[in-house]
Amino acid sequence: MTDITPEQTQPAKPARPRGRLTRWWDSDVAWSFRHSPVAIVATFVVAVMSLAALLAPWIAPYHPFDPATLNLLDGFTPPMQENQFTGNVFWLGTDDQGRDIFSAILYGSRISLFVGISAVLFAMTLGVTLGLIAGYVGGWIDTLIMRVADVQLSFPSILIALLVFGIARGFIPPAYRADMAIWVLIVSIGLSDWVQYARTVRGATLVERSKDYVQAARLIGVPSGLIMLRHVLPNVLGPVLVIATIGLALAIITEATLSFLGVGVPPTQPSLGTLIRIGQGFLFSGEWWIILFPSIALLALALAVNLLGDWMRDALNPKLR
Amino acid sequence: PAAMAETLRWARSGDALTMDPHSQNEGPTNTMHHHIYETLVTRDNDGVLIPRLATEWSIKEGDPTTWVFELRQGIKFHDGADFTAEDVVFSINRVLEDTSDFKGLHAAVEGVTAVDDDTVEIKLSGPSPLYPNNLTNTFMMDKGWAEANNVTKPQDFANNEESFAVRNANGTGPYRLDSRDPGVKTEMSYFDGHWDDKPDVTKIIYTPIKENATRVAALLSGEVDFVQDVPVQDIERLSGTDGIKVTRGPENRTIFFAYDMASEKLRSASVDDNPFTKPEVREALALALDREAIQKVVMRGESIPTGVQMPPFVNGWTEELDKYEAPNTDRAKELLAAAGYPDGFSVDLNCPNDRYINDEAICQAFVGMLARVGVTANLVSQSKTLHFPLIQNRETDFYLLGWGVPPFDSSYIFNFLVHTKGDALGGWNGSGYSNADLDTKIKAIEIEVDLEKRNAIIAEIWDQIQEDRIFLAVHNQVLAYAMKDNISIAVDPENQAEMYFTKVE
Amino acid sequence: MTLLEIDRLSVAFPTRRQTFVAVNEASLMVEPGMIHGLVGESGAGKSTIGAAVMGLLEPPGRITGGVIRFQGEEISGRDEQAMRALRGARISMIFQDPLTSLNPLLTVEQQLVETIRMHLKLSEADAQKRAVELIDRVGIPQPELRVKQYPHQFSGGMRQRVVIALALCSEPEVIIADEPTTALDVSIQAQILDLIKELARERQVGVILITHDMGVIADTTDRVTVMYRGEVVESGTTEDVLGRPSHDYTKSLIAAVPRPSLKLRRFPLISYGDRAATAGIAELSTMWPDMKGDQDAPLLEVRDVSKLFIQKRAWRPSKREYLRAVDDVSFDIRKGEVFGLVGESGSGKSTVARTIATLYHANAGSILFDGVDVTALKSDRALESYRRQIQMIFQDPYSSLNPRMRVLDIVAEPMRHHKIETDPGRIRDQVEDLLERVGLGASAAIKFPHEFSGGQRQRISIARALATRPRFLICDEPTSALDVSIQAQILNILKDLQDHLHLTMLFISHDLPVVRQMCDRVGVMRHGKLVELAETNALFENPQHPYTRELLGLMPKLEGLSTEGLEIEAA
Amino acid sequence: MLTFIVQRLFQAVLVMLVVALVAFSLFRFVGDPVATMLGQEATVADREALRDRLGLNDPIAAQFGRFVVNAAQGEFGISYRLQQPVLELILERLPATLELAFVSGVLAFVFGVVLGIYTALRRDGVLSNIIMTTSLIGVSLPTFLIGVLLIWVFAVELQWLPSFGRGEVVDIGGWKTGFLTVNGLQSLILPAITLGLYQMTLIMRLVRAEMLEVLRTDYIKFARARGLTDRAINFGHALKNTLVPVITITGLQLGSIIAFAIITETVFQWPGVGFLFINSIQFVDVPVMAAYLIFIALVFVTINLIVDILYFVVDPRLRVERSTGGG
Ligand SMILES: Nc1ncnc2c1ncn2[C@@H]1O[C@H](COP(=O)(O)OP(=O)(O)OP(=O)(O)O)[C@@H](O)[C@H]1O
Ligand SMILES: Nc1ncnc2c1ncn2[C@@H]1O[C@H](COP(=O)(O)OP(=O)(O)OP(=O)(O)O)[C@@H](O)[C@H]1O
Ligand SMILES: [Mg+2]
Ligand SMILES: [Mg+2]
Repeated sequence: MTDITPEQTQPAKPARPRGRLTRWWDSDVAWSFRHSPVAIVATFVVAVMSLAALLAPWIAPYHPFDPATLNLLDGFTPPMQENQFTGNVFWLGTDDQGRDIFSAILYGSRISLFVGISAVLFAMTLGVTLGLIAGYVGGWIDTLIMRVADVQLSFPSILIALLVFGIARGFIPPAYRADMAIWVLIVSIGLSDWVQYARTVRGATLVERSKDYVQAARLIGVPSGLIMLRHVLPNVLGPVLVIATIGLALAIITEATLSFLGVGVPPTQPSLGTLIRIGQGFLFSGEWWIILFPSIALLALALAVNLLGDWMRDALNPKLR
Repeated sequence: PAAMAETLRWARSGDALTMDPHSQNEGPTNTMHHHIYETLVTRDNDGVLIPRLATEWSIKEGDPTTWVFELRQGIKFHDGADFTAEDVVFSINRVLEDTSDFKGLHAAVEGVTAVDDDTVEIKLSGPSPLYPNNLTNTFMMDKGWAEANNVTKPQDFANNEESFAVRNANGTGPYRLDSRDPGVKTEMSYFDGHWDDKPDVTKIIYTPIKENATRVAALLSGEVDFVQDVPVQDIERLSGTDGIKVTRGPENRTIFFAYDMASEKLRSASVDDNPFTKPEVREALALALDREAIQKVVMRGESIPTGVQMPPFVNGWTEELDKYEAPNTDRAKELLAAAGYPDGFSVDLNCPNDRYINDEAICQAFVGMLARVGVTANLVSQSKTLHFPLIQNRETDFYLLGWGVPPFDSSYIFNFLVHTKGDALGGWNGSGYSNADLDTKIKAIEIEVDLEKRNAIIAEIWDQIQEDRIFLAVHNQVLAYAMKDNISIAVDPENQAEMYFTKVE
Repeated sequence: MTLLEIDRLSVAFPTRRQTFVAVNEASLMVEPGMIHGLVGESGAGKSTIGAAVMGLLEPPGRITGGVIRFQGEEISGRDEQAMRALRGARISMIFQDPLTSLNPLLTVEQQLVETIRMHLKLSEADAQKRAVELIDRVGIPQPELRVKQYPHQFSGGMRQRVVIALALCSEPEVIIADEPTTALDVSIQAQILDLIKELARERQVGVILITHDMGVIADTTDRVTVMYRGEVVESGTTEDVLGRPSHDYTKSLIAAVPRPSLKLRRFPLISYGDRAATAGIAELSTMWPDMKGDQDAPLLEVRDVSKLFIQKRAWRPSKREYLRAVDDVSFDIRKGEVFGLVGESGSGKSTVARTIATLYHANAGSILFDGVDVTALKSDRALESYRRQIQMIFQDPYSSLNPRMRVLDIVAEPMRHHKIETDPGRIRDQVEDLLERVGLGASAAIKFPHEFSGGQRQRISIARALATRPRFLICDEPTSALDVSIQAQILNILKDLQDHLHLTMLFISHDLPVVRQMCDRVGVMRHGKLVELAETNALFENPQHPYTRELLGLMPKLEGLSTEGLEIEAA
Repeated sequence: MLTFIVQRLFQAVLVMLVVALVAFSLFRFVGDPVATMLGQEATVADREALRDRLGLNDPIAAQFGRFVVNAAQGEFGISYRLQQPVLELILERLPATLELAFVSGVLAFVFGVVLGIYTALRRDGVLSNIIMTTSLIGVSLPTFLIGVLLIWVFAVELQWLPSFGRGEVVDIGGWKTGFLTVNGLQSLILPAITLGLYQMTLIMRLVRAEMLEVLRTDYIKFARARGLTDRAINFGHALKNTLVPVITITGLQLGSIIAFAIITETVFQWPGVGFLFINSIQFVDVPVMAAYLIFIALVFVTINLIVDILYFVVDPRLRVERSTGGG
């Protein structure tokens, strides 16, 4: 508009929207992504890990989830060393059941990533939605939601899992139990986590909704639902992203705990978290590799996700671009 | 040297649940009580009955249903009261109360009488040659003290106030209770009125440490002197550390698998009959199990593979029974095919994960071995609180269980695991196995006084058991104690570490 | 020597798509005790200069050329540490946007006391006394009670005065006042200006006074600098520039100044630069709801409405103190009429507006729109149809714009929601058209609110208001931050809409000349009461209520300006 | 305000009732207490008898009803596992947990806020990036692992700090405190760190995220224009505007530290309520579980009430009656 030098006036009248893809490529978020090495690296890490998990059956040298293929005598083989009984060699060694750690990590990440991410998403959606409604609508709805939250808070995920599991067992035929486990985990972890999202969002919403831009939107006649979604939500998303990204690792670990308590996947299919849990037993006994490599995998994932979260928060905030 | 006072800091995974000697028949609780209270008879580390408060015992001439106990004289309780036959009578009766957790061991008792100050007669419903075996954890309380503090019955959960005996104790044992902070710390010191010679250890500080890693760390950092329940994987490291030594010994507990041999149809199987009813299948399972592999890897050598569901100390054990066939996958496959399962079947395997040494790992290992013969076992491993009811209520097809034999006699095993499930006997018979002939024999040995004959019957029963493959025994557990190397504590098969026998140099 | 010297200063905002030069080689000087007026088109870069002097340019903005000297020493290059020593203590700035400049979580007192103690070493108690004095000094009633309140409890004008107080309390040597009086009624404006003059005269403070109000320029400043699109086009003594403007922009700017004395049919449009008067409102009016019909029937009736705000909290209701922000006010607005609302700052104008807009629930009285009592409607759903027909331009533009939405979406939102337009392409066209009309240019569509100047933000909210095509428009100080030229352009649009489509308006303003031009009838408010209500001309010719007289009396006369080429309306 | 609090207290009762109800309906999924209460010699008959005596055979509604009636009279029954009155059990262990929670909470909050502000101000600084990353290691690994590693380094290798328990405690009117003895304080260090790490990182990242936004607002700009010191601006002006989400989360976290510091307390053999709770779950100690969950409900209701009140304290805009607030 008020530029003075000709070459700058040129982009002033922005080009008409082209193809969806090019438009996305041109969007500010995409742009700031292209210009953030951290974000790119982080995405790369996440992508690699997810792919590895997805393609585990094809890229993993062994099938750690198939008991028939395991030889107990392979157990506790150190990385890159010959097993004392069988003479087999494994890159990252084996665990107490003779599973190849590397393959186990790949297969385990499938469970962990799926459960972890779905649980966090579930908790986040549920929490954010309820939080927005409670904060924006207020009144008895607010009270109701918040008291439900209080009830929820009083139960640790262990008990919630037992409850969900027990109930699920009630109406799910034995044939489907195996697949049920995963969903039980997701629901239980999600249920025990949604409150912190809900309360945070509610708090922030209480502040936002009294601001003039929300009033303006109401005047324009934007329906409450959309006001929450398009006006309030973007302005309260910051803390949510923080909690969610930090929560992922926790969710993955919780999965392991619940599985141990018998409400999750069987020990014959160890997730990343379960591998770490198993490894904890061998901290002092010299089998460091059982816990080290899975922990590294989990750390890498957690780091990448958090860095992505940080970047995204900044990218979504026009003032910080 | 025994002369100077020696304090011993002792850690194990659990704390005694209560100081009341009759309300919880449970490992750590009994261990603690053995220091404060005493029993009429006890065992040495080879499981042989030896005198304690009773100097001798025998079956009354002419009346095979009555046992006579001669009591040691000049025994005093910690509060100075004398120990007399009255106290024994009182204690046995207290044990018989329905809030007692030991009444099962004394089910046969009909009456207790004090003949004189140091003779007691126990009348039983029938001849019971091995009754004294059941007394090794039956502690003697002071009648006067109990009445004074109205703790004449063990704690009743139904009513709401705490009984005095839960936190206070008055026994004849070598140590008296100084202070107790449940779950945190219990202090005991030598009771110098004790009849036996003075132990090296004169003060005990007992701290439960639940977490294996922490417990081991506490020993390594020198915060405790003696650690029980040492995780097998840490034994090597500990014995490698200088200043620390580890002693091992066989435990009186056998780990075994069992399966539903009665139901028409299994709950979780892929086939719609019950494979376990077929002898071939049971044999196949036996051939699938590679005990040595489990011992080498899962147990890190810390177990004694066995083919029979009882530890060597138990009366009835023989080399012969202990043998087990070498694993043979191909043969197993053939047998399964013969039984009509050419491509195997699948079934849930229930397993505890917080009860026995590496219980879950053992199950996992077995799952692998089964898979190789074509049986798909879906492992369901969970806490003992969820696992045990499955067995007691016969809701499992296939499960792992560990069984200890406190009386050191086969009959104990038969009564609980072999006898047809009724409300008195067969309480842990989760396989539904029922054999009228065995049941009569089991009843018979209860009352058979002639030990020769009795042992003969026991042998017969065992042969039948082995033939029917009621149990798929895996191994006998091995216990390990770790301690500063200036102390030596022998491993007790019942895992009842005894500080009063501890040597300190 | 010169107190503050800005020498060929250039400021640029390098953004992703373009590097935007906000200030281009602008120079000006301030001598001690001198008031230097800075006028110019909205978005010309006036605030930016201020920010540059303070070293507080909004990132990514940065100085690309020139130097700023304070008492001879260069300060443009200095680091935070060094700048902090200057800020407040020696140079201080009155920010343009009063609402967002105050910390919402701290009471006015806390913010004042903190600043005072920062600079003048005073005890807590003395500082508090000083704070109350200052609040009183800037003409806020009941200062003891007011200082204890939070910014959101203040009216627009009051906040602005708080900002002024905050800037003055540190006794600086240079004051940069960025539109200090836009939200103030003439009497208080006069009071503030006197305060500034006094400071200049007695404490030899140098002042840069950024304003759009030629009246203010005329009777306050010694020198004037005129800016246009980042460049200084003219600079000189006030009489010279106003009396004998040399540069065309200045000429047309002065020509565009609304005259209080005479009512014109349309506002004279500026004849300078590419922004040639965007003619008729033909296509803007398409699809506008038809609002013809008998003109005398009232569209909106306000029946003795009162609005109370709690002023002193207490456990027991009886102990609480309330403020009658609106004290049973009644008036009605006929279809197609422009109803003006003037009055003292803090007299309740905005509150009336918000109450009509149902953003506040009236504590008493009722509001009828087209015969329907809207105060009875409670839920948002019930209000839906009412809100479809009305629209409001908020007094404070910035906070009424969602900081995370692009201007395109902000302006397009109503279209999408009222299904006025569905096809994205067409929506975009219309948005850009609107933006052109309010003089922002199409390229504004892809920017975010924080990238704009005060006046530009105000125009965004105007564009949004127009986009809904309301039957009834509430304008709360719609042009307070606009220079006369753009103001004229905007007001003409509104006037045309009114003429052709009989758009009804509630027009709140402090700018009496503008009110006189715009409104058919005018109400005068004071202390929450409506003290006078009359036909515009009648009111201006012979005001009845003493307060009205006082107001009109203080209205700047602007004799200095030439009147050639203005079409006077046949009264 | 007063009415607000009274309402809340009333709601609290409801919450606790619901919690109790849910609790009783889920206990059967936890396991069979009788299985662990009786020795292995117990016969089927014995178990049935005990079950009857404990009323475990009654319908859940009945058990719930009985519990509520007794609880109303302050009777929470006696622990199946430890045979002591439940209330006593919980109260005995509460000080340990509260002291631990207090210390780790304070650590987490102070460090979280300070580091959060720092990393926000030095957004791209090397140090702040290091802080941001390392703090993540802390939250990405299981608490158990962190605890054990700490024990390993500080208790076993360096032998600076005790590896378990809370050391010597001083009994002040029934409240056993570890604050007054040297090794009581030493014993606090490791568990407090283990427990506080997660909360600290969370708070730190929250503060940072909010600060980044607040620092760009006009009022901060104006505050700087008035020449206020960085401290005044960052802590006085900016921080206050970041507080609403921070206190929300801090509240919740504090609650869960008090309630469910299960792993930490287990690893360090810390005799607190969390440890008690996990043991009673493993033993299906119904009376303890029931009473404990109620107690937790109370804790959370109270904390959230305080948090909601803090909202008003922190942000005056929330004090306006909802009618003007809109919505
Ligand atoms: N953060 C920013 N990013 C990009 N451009 C900006 C930013 N801030 C201001 N500008 C541009 O700089 C120009 C000058 O802005 P400035 O606020 O100085 O105008 P102004 O003279 O104060 O106008 P007004 O009288 O309306 O306040 C405007 O065109 C605006 O679009
Ligand atoms: N949310 C609120 N809480 C408490 N008091 C308020 C609130 N909003 C406005 N007031 C008070 O109500 C009175 C009227 O405010 P209002 O904004 O209507 O004044 P105004 O006429 O618009 O003034 P200005 O011309 O300065 O904008 C003022 O005294 C103000 O302090
Ligand atoms: Mg400006
Ligand atoms: Mg106003």
